[in-house]
Amino acid sequence: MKNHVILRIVTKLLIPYILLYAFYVQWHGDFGPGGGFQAGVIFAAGIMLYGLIFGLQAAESAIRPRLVQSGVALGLLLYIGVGIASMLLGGGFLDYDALGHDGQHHGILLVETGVFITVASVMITIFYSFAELIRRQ
Amino acid sequence: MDGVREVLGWLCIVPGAMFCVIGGIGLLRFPEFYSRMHAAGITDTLGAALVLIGLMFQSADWTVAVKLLVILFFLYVTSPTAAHALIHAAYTSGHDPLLADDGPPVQEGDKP
Amino acid sequence: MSGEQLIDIVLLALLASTAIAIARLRNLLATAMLTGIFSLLGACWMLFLDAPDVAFTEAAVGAGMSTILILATLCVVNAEEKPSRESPIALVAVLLTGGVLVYGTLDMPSYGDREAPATTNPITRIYLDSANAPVEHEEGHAAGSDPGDGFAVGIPNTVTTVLASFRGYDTMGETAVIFTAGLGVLMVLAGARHRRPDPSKEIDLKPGDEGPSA
Amino acid sequence: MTDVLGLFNYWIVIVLMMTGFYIVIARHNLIKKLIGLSVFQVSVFLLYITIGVVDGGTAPIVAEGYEVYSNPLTSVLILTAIVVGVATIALGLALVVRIQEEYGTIEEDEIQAQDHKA
Repeated sequence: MKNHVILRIVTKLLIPYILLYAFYVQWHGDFGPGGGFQAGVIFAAGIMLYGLIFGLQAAESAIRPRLVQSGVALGLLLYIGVGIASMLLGGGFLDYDALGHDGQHHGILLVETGVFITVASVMITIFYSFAELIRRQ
Repeated sequence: MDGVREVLGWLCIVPGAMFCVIGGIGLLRFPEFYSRMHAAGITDTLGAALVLIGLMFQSADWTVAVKLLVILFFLYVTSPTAAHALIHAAYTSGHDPLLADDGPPVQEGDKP
Repeated sequence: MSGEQLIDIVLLALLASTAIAIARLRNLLATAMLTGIFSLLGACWMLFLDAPDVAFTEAAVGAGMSTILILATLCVVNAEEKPSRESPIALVAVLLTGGVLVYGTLDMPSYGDREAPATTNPITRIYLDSANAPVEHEEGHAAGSDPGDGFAVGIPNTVTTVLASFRGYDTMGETAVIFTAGLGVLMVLAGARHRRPDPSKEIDLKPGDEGPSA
Repeated sequence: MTDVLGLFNYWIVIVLMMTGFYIVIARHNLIKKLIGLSVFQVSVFLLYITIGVVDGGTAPIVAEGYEVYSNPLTSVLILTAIVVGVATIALGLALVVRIQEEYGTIEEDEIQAQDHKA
């Protein structure tokens, strides 16, 4: 994929917008359609596009496989952490009212960020493992 | 003012939809891959762009129009690139185009 | 036959024809592309049915992610589907189940009418009201504890509210499902890295018995 | 006949379901079976969303000036189901890759033949 000049330039132009759009979808999930899952998938699609055009080496140096594999667990940890935090603050497990005055808002945003990290990391690890297989052939 | 925007909107959407139909018919009728890609290109760029511009005229407030503008920009960048990538891949994988002096095309009875 | 029903029928016809094309096609690459188109048409139809969140997910996940995964598998496997004799029993079984299902839908509420039990149920009203009621109640009022007077979350998007706040526990389970799926793929595929690419040289691939692919 | 237009959606959903069901049963290629499974799943999603639709209602995002909303509960169920569906399809495809490595083929009858032989 090295000699596709047009594709390289267009992807260089598009990838920032894709990632920005993923974050917009993530944090706009309360007011418009959107949320953790869609944002995670869009973010992973942006990284995959980068990996496809600029090669697996460039993608793996940009986002380390080690980091992504820890991200898989980190997102779930954040989710359960919010649950435990609301339990420590006196409410029930995952009851966001205990998180302070505007607890529901913060709780939902934190939880959606946890889902975003897990979904994005899982999709990127799956892409890396498939790309690793194709490269080994 | 609204009446004019409404009419302008429909003036853009109807030709846009017509171009999409023409692109679709072209996709079916043309003899081989490269001319079909040309027809598909029409639907992508012109048809979609006209429909989007028409919707922009008819959109209720400014935020919707700006979002449609961003979609138009995105479409204008991606669909020609997609067509380029497709044709480049076809050409490099040895799918040579049907030239004028190649005699009758794949189906009989169709003039090239 | 209002305009909306026309769009509805055209979209459904496209969906059905794509599904039948997927069933009949031999070439796996074309089937992968058709699956992407099928998910995108499903997403368009979901948008037409006033469910933008689900349409968003279906488009991003169905058309985007599963097509990429299937194509990646086809790259690694690059197999071609061999024509095989299809037993007519499968067709008979399918038609039979289809007939029974259609008979089952005869007394379902028709599409979109307002007296359907799903919409007149008070629970739906509570979830909808919970979204726009401003948050003014005092601390410690656990959300969902007494569904009687309804509970205020104050977030306009009801779907995200129900997904993250009322059904937070289920979404946690669902994130755990994605976590395990990612782990599963890693374990299944990471194993391939340690084996030599050439399966014919037989070293104790599986301890004890002789590997089938010798 | 009962109002055909009203129940037309359900019948098309059943057609999609049966096509997916047929692909899973009749086709021998493993990847084709997984694709059949995802067709079946999409039809189930569409069935749930069709139940949740309300005539003249807008998307379940509360805004001024709109009173009738479509049912948010079915959307939430389907959001979860879509993502779980893709997770299972990804795992299935990874297994197909491993099966192809071990058996050298992904046609179900050849795999069974090798199993009986070994």
